[in-house]
Amino acid sequence: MSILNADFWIGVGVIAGIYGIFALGLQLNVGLTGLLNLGQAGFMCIGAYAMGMLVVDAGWPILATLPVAIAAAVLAGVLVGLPSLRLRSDYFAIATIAFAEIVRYVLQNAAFAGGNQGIIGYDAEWRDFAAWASDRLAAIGLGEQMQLPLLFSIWLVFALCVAVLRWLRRTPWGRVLTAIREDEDAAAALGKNVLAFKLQSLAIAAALAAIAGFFLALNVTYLYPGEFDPTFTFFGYAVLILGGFASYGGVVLGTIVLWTLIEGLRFLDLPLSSGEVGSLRFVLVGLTLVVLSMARPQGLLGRRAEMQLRQ
Amino acid sequence: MIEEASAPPSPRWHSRLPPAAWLALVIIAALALLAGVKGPVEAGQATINGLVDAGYVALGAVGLTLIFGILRIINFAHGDFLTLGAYVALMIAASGLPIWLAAALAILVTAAVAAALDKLVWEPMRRMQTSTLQLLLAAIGIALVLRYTIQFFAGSQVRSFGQDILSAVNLGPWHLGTLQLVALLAGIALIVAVGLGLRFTAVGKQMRALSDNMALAEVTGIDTRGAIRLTWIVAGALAAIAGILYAAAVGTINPNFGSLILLSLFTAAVLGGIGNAYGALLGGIVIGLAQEWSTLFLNARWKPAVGFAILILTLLVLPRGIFGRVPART
Amino acid sequence: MTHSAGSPAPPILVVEDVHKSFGGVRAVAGASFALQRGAITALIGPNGAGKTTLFDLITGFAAPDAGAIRFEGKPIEGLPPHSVTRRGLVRTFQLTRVFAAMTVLDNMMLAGRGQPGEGLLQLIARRTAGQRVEGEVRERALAALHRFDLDGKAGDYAGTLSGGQRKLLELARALMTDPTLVLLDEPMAGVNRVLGSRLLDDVEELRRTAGMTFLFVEHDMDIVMRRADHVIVMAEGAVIAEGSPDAIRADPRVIDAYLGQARSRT
Amino acid sequence: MLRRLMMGTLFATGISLAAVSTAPADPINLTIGKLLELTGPLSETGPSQDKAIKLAIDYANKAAAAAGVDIKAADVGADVQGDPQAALSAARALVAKGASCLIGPSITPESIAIANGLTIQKKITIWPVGTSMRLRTIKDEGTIFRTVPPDSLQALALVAGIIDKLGTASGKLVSIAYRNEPYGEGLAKDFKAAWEAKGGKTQGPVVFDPNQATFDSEAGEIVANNPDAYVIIDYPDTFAKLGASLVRTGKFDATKLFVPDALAFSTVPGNIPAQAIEGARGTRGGTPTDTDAYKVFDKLWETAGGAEHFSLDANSFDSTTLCMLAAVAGKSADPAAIQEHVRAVTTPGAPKFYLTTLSDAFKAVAGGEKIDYVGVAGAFEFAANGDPTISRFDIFEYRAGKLAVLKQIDAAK
Repeated sequence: MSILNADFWIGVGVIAGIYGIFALGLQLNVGLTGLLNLGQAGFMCIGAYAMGMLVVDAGWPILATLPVAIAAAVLAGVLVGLPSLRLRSDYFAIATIAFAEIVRYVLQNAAFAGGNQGIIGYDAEWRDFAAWASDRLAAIGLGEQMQLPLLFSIWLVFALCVAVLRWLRRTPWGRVLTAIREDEDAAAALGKNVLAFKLQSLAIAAALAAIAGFFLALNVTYLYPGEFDPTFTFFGYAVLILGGFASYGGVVLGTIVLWTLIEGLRFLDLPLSSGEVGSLRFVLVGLTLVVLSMARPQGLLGRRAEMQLRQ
Repeated sequence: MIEEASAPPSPRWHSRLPPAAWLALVIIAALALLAGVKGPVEAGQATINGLVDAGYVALGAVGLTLIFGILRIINFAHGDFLTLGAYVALMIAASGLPIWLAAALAILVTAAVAAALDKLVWEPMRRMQTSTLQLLLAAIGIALVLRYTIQFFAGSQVRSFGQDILSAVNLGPWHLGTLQLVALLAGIALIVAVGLGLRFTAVGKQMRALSDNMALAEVTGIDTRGAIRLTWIVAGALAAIAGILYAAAVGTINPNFGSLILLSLFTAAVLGGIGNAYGALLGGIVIGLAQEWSTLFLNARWKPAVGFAILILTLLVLPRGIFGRVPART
Repeated sequence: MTHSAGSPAPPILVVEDVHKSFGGVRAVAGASFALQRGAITALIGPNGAGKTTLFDLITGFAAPDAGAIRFEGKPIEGLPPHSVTRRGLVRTFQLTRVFAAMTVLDNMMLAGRGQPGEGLLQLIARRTAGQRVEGEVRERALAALHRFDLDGKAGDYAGTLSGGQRKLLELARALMTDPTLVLLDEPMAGVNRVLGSRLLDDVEELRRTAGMTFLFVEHDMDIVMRRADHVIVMAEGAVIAEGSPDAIRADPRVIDAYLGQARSRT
Repeated sequence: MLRRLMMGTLFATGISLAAVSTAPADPINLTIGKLLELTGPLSETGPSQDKAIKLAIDYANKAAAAAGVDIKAADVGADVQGDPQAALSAARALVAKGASCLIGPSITPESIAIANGLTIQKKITIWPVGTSMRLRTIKDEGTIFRTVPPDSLQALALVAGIIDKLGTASGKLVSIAYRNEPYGEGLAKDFKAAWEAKGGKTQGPVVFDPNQATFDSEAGEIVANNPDAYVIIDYPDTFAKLGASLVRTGKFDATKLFVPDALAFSTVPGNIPAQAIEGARGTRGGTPTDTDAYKVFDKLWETAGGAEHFSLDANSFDSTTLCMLAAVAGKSADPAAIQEHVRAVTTPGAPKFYLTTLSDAFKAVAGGEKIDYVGVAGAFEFAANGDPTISRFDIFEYRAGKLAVLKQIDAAK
């Protein structure tokens, strides 16, 4: 059964994990703060490029670049948020998408980051590590699957992020975010600096996007601007809404379900041309999204009661 | 509606001159300046190109802004309605019918699909009082279904209406494509018609009432279901017209084209002020002119980035877009 | 006219010639008054008189086009809402605004001031202090809920409360911010009489025991006359009269304003 | 039904012939993976790549059967979506379905993701159609073969082609424009350097976004200053739009236009306006003899119906054929065996075989001979890095909507 191929599903797990970390940031913004951030791909792009440039141009060790990549994305989050968070939510959404597109076009057209040719060759250290790890895994019979070290790393970080975010949610800090989501004016009237909390929320989401970008870069081994188009953000939203509003567990489930669906459909064997199967695959993905959004409006793990209360 | 007021207070001039007049003044001043710096021929040609851009974008943006303004749905499927209109027209025209008839039928079909989707998806979701986000997911899903159903039947290769896209109208040293001119004029005419319809017809007033307050409109006895259905039909028809004009005048399309220009449509709609038909036109003009004027100074590769930068800068000054109201309160 | 009361203590809040327009509509046009410390003042006026806008201007939800607002002697016009609240001036809303998908207890605890746990760095750096404060805030919140007879609802979503209970919760929540001046926007609207008068009893008691000052908007003249020490009347964005309830009752301008309102309504 | 019968007969004849002529070898059941752009930004290229690979498999299967060589190839396809992550996943799906070599993908980031993430380890050959030199910055351990000429060589060919027309480069102004993608950017950069090294002048480059609605400002800039030639690096779908805008400027002269291989078609697609391309010249990897092979390929293409010609479909066709020949040479569908024997079927100096003599080629290869197979798009004597060493390019001109080869040049000189 070719559909049971381990390499293939490890690869799907890698993608699901990357989108999962990416969507955690969206969940923090949308599900817990009420910020419709459509610029997440832009933050991811900044994080990934910061890593790539520091390794290739400045010769940094790859792990040392991660904090800087996160810091760069956080800084971008603050710079974008300061003016745009004063806008009404729908205008904010469009402003963030505009920001993300500007990031992409600048990287494509300015000379400093390789333009269309992008950045390559930053992953040597990672490959050494992966080879070393593969040797260890070989001892338990898992040496053939070269992407396993990446899969483990991504899901370890993913789990860690989920744990931290779940803890944060139960702190007074998380309580303020929830209150802002529910009614930001009432929160302001109770002495909460709404803008500051929104900025923090956006900055943390940007940090998560940067981490996702770091792993994305390791997975594709080549960074170029086209990788970071808004489609990435839209699929991030699909993960989020599918899994359930305001639920971090939902993000985990949502990303597994969505990517199992999208990638699993590659094994759809029908007596049709490649082009027709290619189209049908996304027709089915689309239908699933529509049907799920109607049949389970709160998402897989969302709470219906909470959703209704918010109306 | 405290939230409405938390936006920074509008500058004083805002209340004295209508924003459209200000915009016209700014554009004329900028054009004069450009003509002085770069010469009237180049500046004029860039301006014409910008208006052509605006024409394409504005008509698509009207439907988007109606749906968003009235129903609060960020309709990510709108671009694919443009594609649907264009492809249905292509398929009907391929069967030998004259192009105008094919176009008319395609507009009907697209409007019918929009109405059917309202019945099948949006109305049930409205009844369940689904959140904006869930509507967003449904819209993403519908976008995928439409785009790839079209691709399933028509294939992904490029298609063309085969209209004469070479003929040009020459106005002194300036020129623009004949079909581009047709698309531009048709776009402006339709937008004005929509604007007048919203203002003066009974249904138009109902739609505006819905946009202000859905619950209140319902209580006051407006047939909300009918008005909503009609909104979808109008949006679908406008999208089809936009798609057909675009496909005919640009010359070459593939099933992605609608989704690829969706962001430009959003930019124009938001820049003009969500929910305002004329805003979509003005937003389109601002983006179009800014992008084409930018080519006088920058490499054309920066055009898309210029459009988004203009959007952000405008929102910083006018947080509700050009026509966005800062509502009066009691 | 604002200082005609001639009380020896300086007023807690002074509003001076404040103006505000929205897109050409003059919502507040030259309003001036002062609030006496420890008093319960009613703000009345026909619909559209600018009362809620005035609340917004005082609490930072809108910035005045012109004029000055001083709280405890310091200017506060144009400050953001959270800064105003932190100085001890808190408000409620005409349409109650509870955090529907949060529990009643969380609604209360949110409002507690000075919580180290609300800062990302302090969450780690001042972990123990944060936990201690969290405990204290919880105690205070539960006590306040008990006082307002809401302790049975502490674990419920606030969105499940009745209209009257929401009003109580909003007041209780506002008090969690340790205010010295409380602005209540139509606290009685949608509340049954028994509950409403409970609420006002509480207000009076808080004034007596904690020395708090209250300004409230109310349409029910009976309640205004019985509960307020002082009444301010607004019409068309300006203060047209103020004084004791009895003086206001007899003021022809007030009657005029209300009759005009009544005429336009029919 | 009839066709199947005929195939069956052919096949049976092949088996009986094989039984007679050579010792019975294990039959080779080869699965060829198609990495196709079916959705996403490049989806217009998918159908023609798909068709090219299928035609190649069909044709080669028949040729092998006719030669009595016991190989049967089948195809599996997957969508790379214009996205490296998806491309990697697509490649894994194809390998899971048994693919031994992978034809495609279209863009270099996809190729690199697939190579690093999968095929290098599994010694599976991939045959991308991207031309970026970036591909050669990774250690592919001999698994990546390209039948498309890399940018650096083609830039030299373009220079030679223009000099051929203008007589000299010295002092001549060339207006450069490209679609904002790695392909155009790389080629334009190399061309500019080469042209200026010959004493020529350039203006631009005008860089255009393929998704915009109007190209009029760009067209105006391209024709500004009445240059001696234009070099426009583009794909057919965008050029259909840009071409119309160029004509509308009223200043455009198609006979001054030079295009690279992505705009080389035996027949110009119908949606490209004739005035935009008639009389234009271009370069593409050349064949050392007459282009009989191209005529056969073109005929196959027309007979099959379906997708129109798109850029580089001949290259995908050739890659598929080479993969099958290599499998026969290696006597196995094992990926590593194929990889080891690619050079055995493209050996410089060995007897040459063409599409028209593919059957003979199979026979020779099955007999253990080394051959030099020359494809539709040219000869592929692979350099050490797996790129074609061919420096021979066609200079062609569009006449009445058809491609006519004017001459051949050696770009390396």
